[in-house]
Amino acid sequence: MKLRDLVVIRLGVIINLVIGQVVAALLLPLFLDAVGTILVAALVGPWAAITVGLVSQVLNAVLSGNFSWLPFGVIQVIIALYAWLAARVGAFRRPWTAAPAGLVLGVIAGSTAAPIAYHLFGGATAGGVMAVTTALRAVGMPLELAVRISSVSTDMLDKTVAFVMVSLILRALPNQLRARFPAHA
Amino acid sequence: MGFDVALRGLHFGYGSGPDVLRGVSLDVAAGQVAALLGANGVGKTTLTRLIAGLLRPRAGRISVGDWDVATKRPDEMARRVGYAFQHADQQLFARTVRDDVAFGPRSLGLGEAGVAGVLEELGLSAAAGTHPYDLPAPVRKLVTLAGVLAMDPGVLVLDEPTAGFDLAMRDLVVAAIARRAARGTSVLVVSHDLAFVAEVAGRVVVLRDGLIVADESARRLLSHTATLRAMGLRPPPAAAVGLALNLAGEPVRVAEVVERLRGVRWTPAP
Amino acid sequence: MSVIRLERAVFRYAGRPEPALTVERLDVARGELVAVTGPIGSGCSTLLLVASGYAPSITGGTLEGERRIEARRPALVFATPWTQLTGIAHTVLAEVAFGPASDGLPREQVLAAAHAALERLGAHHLASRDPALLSGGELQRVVVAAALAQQPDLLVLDDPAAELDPEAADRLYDLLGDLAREGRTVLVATPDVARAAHVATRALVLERGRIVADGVPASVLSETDVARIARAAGCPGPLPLDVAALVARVAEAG
Amino acid sequence: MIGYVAGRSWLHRAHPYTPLALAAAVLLLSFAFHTPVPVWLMVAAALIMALATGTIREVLGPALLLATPTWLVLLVLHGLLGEPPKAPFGPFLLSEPGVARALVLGGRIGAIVIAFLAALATVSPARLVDGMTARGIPFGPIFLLVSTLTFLPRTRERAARILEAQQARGLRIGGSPLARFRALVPLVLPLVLGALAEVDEQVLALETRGATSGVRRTPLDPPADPAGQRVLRLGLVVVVVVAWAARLTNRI
Repeated sequence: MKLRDLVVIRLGVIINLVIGQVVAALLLPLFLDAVGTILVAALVGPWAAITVGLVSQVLNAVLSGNFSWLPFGVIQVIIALYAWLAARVGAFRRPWTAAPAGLVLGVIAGSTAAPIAYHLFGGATAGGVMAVTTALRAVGMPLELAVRISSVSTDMLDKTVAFVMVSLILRALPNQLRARFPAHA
Repeated sequence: MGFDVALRGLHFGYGSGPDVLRGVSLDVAAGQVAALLGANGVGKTTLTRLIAGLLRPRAGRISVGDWDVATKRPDEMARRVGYAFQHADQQLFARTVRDDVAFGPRSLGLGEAGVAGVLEELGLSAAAGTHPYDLPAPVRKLVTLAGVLAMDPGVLVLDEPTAGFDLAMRDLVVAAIARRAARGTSVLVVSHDLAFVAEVAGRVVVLRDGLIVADESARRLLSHTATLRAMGLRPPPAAAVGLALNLAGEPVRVAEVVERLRGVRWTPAP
Repeated sequence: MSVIRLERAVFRYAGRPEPALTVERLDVARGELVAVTGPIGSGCSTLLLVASGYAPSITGGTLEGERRIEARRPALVFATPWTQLTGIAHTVLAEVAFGPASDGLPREQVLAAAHAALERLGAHHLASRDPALLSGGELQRVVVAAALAQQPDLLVLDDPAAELDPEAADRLYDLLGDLAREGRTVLVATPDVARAAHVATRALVLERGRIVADGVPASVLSETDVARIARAAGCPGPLPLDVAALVARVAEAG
Repeated sequence: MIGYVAGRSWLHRAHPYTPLALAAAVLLLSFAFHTPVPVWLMVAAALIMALATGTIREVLGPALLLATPTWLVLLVLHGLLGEPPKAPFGPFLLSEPGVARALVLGGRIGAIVIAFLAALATVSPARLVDGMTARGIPFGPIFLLVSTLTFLPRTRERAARILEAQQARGLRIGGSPLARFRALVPLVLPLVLGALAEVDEQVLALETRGATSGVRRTPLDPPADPAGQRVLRLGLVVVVVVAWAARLTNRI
């Protein structure tokens, strides 16, 4: 792997880890913890993006102390590959093409996360998702379905916004930077 | 139009740490340009962030005109206090210089009428359609100053506004500040660049150990070698020429020294 | 024997058709301390990167013409020290030692080089500090020490005193003078013409990507406050650049 | 994050790989077991590890903070709302299989969190870098794992500065949901564009200092790795492999 790719991967991981701070300041019901992965997929390619995703997952565990969430790393791989394909077909060229592409990723990522959350964690995962799951279960929905619905619905909004953000970032790139990422140009 | 800025008995510290500022009182009147000096880490930037309402003091009061800063959100303060950050080039995001400079006025609902004039004033007209990140870092910093000036604030607070600038860019900043001060804007600059301070400020305030230890006319302080040396500083070049040649009236600005050198005979270069 | 030779060199950044730098000919000899000056955006930084061999290999873009560099891995220092940390060092000592350690030198030599470099920057008291917690000024000295620890033949600095207070900036420029006298070749770009002129053995002035003046600082530089005073007061050129030089030129007070 | 806590315990002095291997073994074994007793034996093992490192006080607080919300949700989802048969427990009717499942899931999380917090508390990042370097781990993986963490505080600081700068340009943080979504743009874009603009300088800094020299980097203070610890780590690998083999063949 080239030195430049390593530095861009580090940048992607740092964006994944820091953007939550901005989201929290705005009190938005989002994670946006894959914006760096999606961006690097579009700028560099699938391998770099997968690395961003997996390193983010490990460092998230190191920072939070919660290593039990490591199995969700597989979602990061899916996001990286999907975002790379989306970039190849030009989904990021406009915000309104990026939004539906992100929505579809939300369904895919949420559907993948649901069985992990159900089988490995019995539905007890991250804050917002967990609250929705509990509410649905309390009104009598079977647990497996409750986990799936809460997981998919939160991911749909999150990934839609993430894709729109990446589309805006790519559109805002200055010429000199754009020219430095042939995969994107 | 401008506002008097008044700080009264300010105490401030970060987190549960000790006080960084230990009772600072300071007035900057409308139309006055004051420079804030002091060693690195002495709390100059902290003081400026308090005035912009970005930090809240532990004790004391700050007023800008008839506003009590404690009662205003930072985005409300932006209507009166234009604050230029030291590493300001980190705040740019629009695709053209013109758009980025217009962000402040647009947020405040002021319209974009002033943008072109400010770009012209800072020599940025030719770059108006350029992406900010395609410009060298010092020019990006000038762009952020333009963004502040375009909001037409009655108070300007500038943190190291000329760091990394060449003389031509410094001249632009000096002229822009002077023009606003003449219209009544009160200005507080933090700077290590004493040549810039000499050109722009009428008054110099020195901060040490969380207290104001000197508050004098720029002319006095900048031509006082011993005081400056105690801060690790030297008189700026123009003042140094004045001192070396014993020129009358403690000149500290280039134009003042040139005035007093009229009639001097020069030897040819060696 | 020149350390750097450029001939009919034209450099373009990717995504920008017009050349960022055009050099008919440039020779820099061993032991020279060259101040590279010019209006912001005139290509000084680009010249440093081309002359040290890192453009286009790292920065992208294209270079036409001849270039020869007789120096082993030139060292670079920028105005923004936080971009120059490796991030894998948890102490200043380890940060400074990164260069020699990367060459696989024996541990004793690596540590000796790092200690010596910190000593020269007057930064030895920082050795056990965490680089992530340093102020801009402290960091700037650490970054210069890290460059020195590699004992480079060619040292290239782009506005290296941007984060320093005036006293520390003076000391840094004095150190550059010492390094040149030891036989290292130093290129420094800066808007602070007065400081650079004080120690440089040679100055280049760039405008729009071309070298428009090349010679001893006193004869080619004129963008200092003192020179402005002298010019406005009718002093014939070449203009004095600092206070002592101006005083020496005054034959008789008016 | 509790991070490194200085100390003189055996695990503090051990090669950094050893505490990490112990924590990894706890993680892999916890997922291998699926009945309450062995899972809670893993919790006990993690607690013993934390006790042995002398960091139990620093570890337990954050561990409970992480695990308790999950435990409560598990109790509600599986205990109160779980499948019959149900048995009375105080004023509540709790599902018997649900409680068993909650104990497994909750125990796993407890064991993993305690073991890794204890490992992180004993492994000094600087020693880990030296240990990996001495083992000949290439620059890339070390760089990605370590430099990302050391760059994080500066980037967080920068994000906070951007927030302030845009407020000082009149951006309101708050208001309607739509306004808050829109405010993402002036806050996120400068952070990303600024970081991208620094990539070339970062690459240059690493390149000029020989990051890609291809030579094995000299560790400044390589930690000792006695034979006993290498045997211990090998033993852990064997135990994990055996446990998973048993699990996959339905023997446990």
